[in-house]
Amino acid sequence: MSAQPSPIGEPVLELKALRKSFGDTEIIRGVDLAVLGGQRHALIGPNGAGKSTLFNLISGHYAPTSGDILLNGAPIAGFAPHIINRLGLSRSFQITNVFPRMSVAENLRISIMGRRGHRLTLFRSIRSLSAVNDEVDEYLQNLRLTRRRDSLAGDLAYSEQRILEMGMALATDPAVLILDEPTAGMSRDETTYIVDLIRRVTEGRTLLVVEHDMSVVFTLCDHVSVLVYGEIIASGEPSAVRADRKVQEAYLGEEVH
Amino acid sequence: MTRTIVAATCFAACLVTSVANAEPVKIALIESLSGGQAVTGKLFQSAVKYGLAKVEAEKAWPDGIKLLEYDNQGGPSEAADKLKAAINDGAQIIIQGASSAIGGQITADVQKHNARNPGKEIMWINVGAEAMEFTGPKCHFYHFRWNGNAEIRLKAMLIAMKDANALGTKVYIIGQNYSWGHDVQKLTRDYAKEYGYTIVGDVIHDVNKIQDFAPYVAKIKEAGPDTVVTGNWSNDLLLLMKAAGDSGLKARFLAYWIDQPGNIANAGDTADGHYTQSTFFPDANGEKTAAFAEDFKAKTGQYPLNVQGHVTHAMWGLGEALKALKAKPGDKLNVKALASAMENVTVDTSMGPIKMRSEDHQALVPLAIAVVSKDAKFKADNTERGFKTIKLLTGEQASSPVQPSCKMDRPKS
Amino acid sequence: MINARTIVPLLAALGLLVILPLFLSPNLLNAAIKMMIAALFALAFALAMGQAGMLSFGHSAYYGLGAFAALHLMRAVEHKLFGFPTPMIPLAGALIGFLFGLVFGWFATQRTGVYFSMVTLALAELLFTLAPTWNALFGGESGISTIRGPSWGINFGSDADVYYLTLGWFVVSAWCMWAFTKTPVGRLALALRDNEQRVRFLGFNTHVARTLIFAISCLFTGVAGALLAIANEAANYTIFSAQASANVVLQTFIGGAGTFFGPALGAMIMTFFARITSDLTRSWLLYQGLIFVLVMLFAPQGLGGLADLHARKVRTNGWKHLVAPYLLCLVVGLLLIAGLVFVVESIHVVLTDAYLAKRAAAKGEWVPYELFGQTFEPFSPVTWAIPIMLVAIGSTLLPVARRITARAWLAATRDVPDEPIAPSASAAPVAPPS
Amino acid sequence: MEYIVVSVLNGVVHGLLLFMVSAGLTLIFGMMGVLNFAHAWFYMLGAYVGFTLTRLGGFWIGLLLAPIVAGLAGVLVERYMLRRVHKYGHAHELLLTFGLAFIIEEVIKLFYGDALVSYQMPNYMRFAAFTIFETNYPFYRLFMGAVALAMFVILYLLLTRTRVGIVVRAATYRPTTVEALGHNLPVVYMAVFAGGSALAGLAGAVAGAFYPTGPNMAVDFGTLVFVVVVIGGLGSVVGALIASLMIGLFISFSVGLNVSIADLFGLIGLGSWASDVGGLFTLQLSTIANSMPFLLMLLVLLIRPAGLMGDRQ
Repeated sequence: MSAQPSPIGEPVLELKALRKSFGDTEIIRGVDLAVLGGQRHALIGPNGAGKSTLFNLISGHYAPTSGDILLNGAPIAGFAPHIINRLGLSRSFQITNVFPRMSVAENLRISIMGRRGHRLTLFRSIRSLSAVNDEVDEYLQNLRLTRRRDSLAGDLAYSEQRILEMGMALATDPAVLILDEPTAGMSRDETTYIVDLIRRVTEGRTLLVVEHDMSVVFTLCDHVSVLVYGEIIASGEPSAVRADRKVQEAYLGEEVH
Repeated sequence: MTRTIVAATCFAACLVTSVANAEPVKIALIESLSGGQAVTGKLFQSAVKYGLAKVEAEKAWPDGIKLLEYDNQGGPSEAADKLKAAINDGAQIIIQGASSAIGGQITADVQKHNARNPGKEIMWINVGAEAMEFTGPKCHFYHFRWNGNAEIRLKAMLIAMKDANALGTKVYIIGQNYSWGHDVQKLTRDYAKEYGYTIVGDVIHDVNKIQDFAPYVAKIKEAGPDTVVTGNWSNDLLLLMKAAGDSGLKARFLAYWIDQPGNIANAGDTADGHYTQSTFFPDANGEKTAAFAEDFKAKTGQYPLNVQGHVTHAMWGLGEALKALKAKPGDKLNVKALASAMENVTVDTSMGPIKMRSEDHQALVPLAIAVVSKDAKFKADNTERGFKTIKLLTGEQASSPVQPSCKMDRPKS
Repeated sequence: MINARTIVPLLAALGLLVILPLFLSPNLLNAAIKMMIAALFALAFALAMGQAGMLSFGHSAYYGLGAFAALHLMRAVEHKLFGFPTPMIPLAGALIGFLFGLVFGWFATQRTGVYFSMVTLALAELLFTLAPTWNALFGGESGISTIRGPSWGINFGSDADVYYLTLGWFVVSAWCMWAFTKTPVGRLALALRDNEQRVRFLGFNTHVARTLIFAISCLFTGVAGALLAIANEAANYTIFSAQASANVVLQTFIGGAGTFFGPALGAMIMTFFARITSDLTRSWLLYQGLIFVLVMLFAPQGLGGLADLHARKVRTNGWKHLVAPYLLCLVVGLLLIAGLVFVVESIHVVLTDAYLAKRAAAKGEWVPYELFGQTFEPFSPVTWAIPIMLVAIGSTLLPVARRITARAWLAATRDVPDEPIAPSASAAPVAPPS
Repeated sequence: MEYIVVSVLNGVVHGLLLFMVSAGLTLIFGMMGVLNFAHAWFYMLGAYVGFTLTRLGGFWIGLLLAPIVAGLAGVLVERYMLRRVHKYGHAHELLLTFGLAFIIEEVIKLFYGDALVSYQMPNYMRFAAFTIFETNYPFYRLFMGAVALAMFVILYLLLTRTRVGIVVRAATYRPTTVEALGHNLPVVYMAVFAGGSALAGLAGAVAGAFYPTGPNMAVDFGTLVFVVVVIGGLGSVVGALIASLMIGLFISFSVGLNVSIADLFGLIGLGSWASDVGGLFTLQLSTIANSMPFLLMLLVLLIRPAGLMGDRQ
């Protein structure tokens, strides 16, 4: 798997004074955030803080009310999701979001053939795209899903679906991968397994993760930002953020008893 | 490959026809017997049965006749299928009427069949498709129209209303947005001078889609006509009459199709005083028409209404033409000869004689003009109202000139 | 996967279709032509519906446009404006279908689910309204009529010629649509059906993709329309009616939208059903509605889906378990159907004007009525006993038959890994309330 | 002036009639997400029940029993059919009701024949409520308008002010939560469906006495009610009312306007060119007045996908 090179240490994804309102309610109230190349950045915050909305803004699901989103220095705010994806940012979803009536291999193939330019190829058979098919096998192996290759995605175990879900985002080969609660709803063992897997398969990529599980945050990420009521109240090394008094009050205080 | 198959099918077809020799003449009725227009199709069906019963009783054809019924499901494509089925089942005479759209398909298919199968011609007896073009640009030797058309019907109504001093000088036209509505619109304009009226407005609307005619009535009212001419039928007529009645519109309607089943019952007193015409009303010609009506009712369950008069007459006309061939038992019907005989056939009916006009195969049908009234002798739809005939026109009086666009191509015999 | 196991039956079926005209009566030959056209229409519709989840309520638009395109081309040939081989006429339908599919599809595919359906419906409905007033293009009420010209040494006068022309186009089109499922776009269609939103986040412009797929569906719909025009040599504006759109939806779902050949099967069966029953009974639309509802209730994956299920799950020698139970089910079904048909037809006869006339003649007495060539007394216990018996026996046997069949099914599918079956072929047109 | 006043009156009442027929569908669609294609056929059922009972017992009994019969039919449909196919998604529900529409229509035709039936309002209701610019305004039109408004008020209050309404609305968004709170969702759904069908039945009994009652009355409304609901926005009662009135007024006024696209071209000096082209260009607006709802729906869907009052797609 060849990740697109990210300039290490340079800001790859930047949010500037980002705001989003739905009707009268302002959900994101001026967020400034920089994710540096190669960084494993966690976004944490209590329920309703606006984490999912922020992800939806970054990935193009919603257009921001005001403010800027820069990917590798170029503005992407308000772009259609598929454009943002092609510019090198891919996301996974909080709710499992696979193609349930297609096989596991087909699920991955959609991502891969899209990236390889077969988005509207009409006059070639799937079977003749050997580069795509080889890569599908490679991903299956890396995600440890080879055994489930021909199962319908909808029939997989929940944790397998989450892995497939992430694998599909990964298979578009993004420079920046944003993961929305990758371990939500999993057992301790499954969590350990998947965190290990994420660490391995996202080697060399820039990562932005929303996560509730603090142990995951501290083992997986090297940078943490805290979002509370639509604002970033702290950002920094995990240990520094953990010690931040504001964070203690606003978030950890109520979350970790 | 293909040729052998063609040969095989021909062979099969020949087998069928040779066996058919000693069999009765097969007549196919292709009508809308299910779906939205079934009510009209069934009117045709019962009148055709009634009319042919007499033809059979008189032994017009020595080996008898046999009626085959096909449901065209209200669509031209299905009608084309059923026409093929009828031909394959040995039918030589096709009867259809409920829709000009289907008539268009049938008349074209009959022509093509005859061109492709010389010696095995079929004919279309048109008992209701009223578009002008069937006796105009689309006329042909194997088509015979036994009903009126937009012009004949309009002229008859204008004559009668003029005589009754009911026409007035200001006329409004409302019609449906397709060939029939356009025909009525154009003809009403053309006759304005001859019958001394002016057009104070006209409007064309969607066919059978309108739920509320009040806006149209408001528009008519604004124009202030004495008479409203409309070719509307079915819901479009009923809703129009109701809306006009409710709003207190004073104008009379000159409406082609008030005599469709259910209209009188549904329109109630809003139908009173409006004019219509038909190829048959039970009171149109005294005892004669009354006797026919009673006999019809005894056999079919209701008085002949709407198209049923001329459908019956058309069947009798067919009987006369068959008789004229003077066939012997075992003879096979030659449709070409039948068509030649039918070109000049005359049939006596309670409404008076009906003559087929050979120039364009348009029958000269007598027309009765009636007004909706509680005084009517025969009631409609089991209500207290009925149609009171004010004038009966003979076929010649009601006729319209041959359209110059009709170029009848007769087979050389 | 092209291998001997699929290719042999396909070739056999094709061979059968080729020699079929030798054995068919002219009526059945004509029916076969119309069945193939309906099947092609359904396959094309299912390409948008079954594969990409786009439930179009306005496919009659492209069917009709294809037909009129073919007719105008045939007319041009008839009037010797230029020459064009008759067997290639459907290309005109394909072209027009595709172009309008692109344009109309561009608007419709901006929306998903029921909103997509409503846009397609509205577009077709507008066309249906405009067509009868646009005489130059659609020929007014009586439509456009023309004649098949001879070409390539064939005169195309007989139904057999038309049959082979239709068969050729049916086979080529069906093969193209089958091949389509094997292309990247074909796979994308499945993904769009399953989860359109996710496809968008994988770098695909779903609007463009859906427009393209819709237009391809319209292309083959246009071919079907053109074939109809060739077979009928005429068409009028009623071809655009909502009823035509509704029919293809019905046929596709009875056949099973989730399988490739299911829709074709459904279309063939229902076309044949309509043709036969419409001349036998005036209540055939009622029976058609009943069939549809029963299929939706008890075999939601359609007939094709059922066949597919059997092919996938029944062991090679599992059939011997199923034959007897299925025969039993058939008997039970026939009993119930017979009872129902008897009641419906009796009511129908007794309420006709002709029967009322007979009653009137008999001074209001309930005179015997005729049905199926027999005479029945309306109030005789014998008459009533017939449907009551049929239905009573049928419904007593029903649970038994179900139990036996369920047991046989288990026996027949034993040892086959139990793959859960996908819920249904149809994607939800509205997002479930969230 | 006269024309405008009369047109507004006509448009409003026609709009209210549309609302009356589609109110139940709005309820069903909005609360259950079920696209009941057979809705207009419940309307037809109501009209025939009204017709039958007017003959047997009287007009008002018909008005009372029509919604009950339609509602019971709704219960049967929901309980024994829709519930079975619910798991296959909304498309399946739509298709099921599609088949159901055939059955209802054909069964009615089996018993009542293919012709129109004579369903009439009682004679004492047949009078002009008032006369405006010499045009009589039938009392019954006002009566229909009043019934429609009453439906609107009751539905609105029911959904926003009562406990049942709150449960139903909550069930739309959080079905599992509502069930966890001890509400019997299947019963709620059944009640909603029955209620929606009953409204259609009432509409049929009321409107059938004014408009022709016959086998085609459902087809005429079949897709139009969907148009109303879609324009109004998913399940919004207010939206449906606005959409109905818009359609009614739009039709009422477009009838009076003899304008064609060619005339519009005339404004920029291309009138004669457009008239020569003919076809679409010379089509008078009044001739296609009744295609307006579809045109309106296209516009709304392309500009505001969620409908006028809908909050999401």
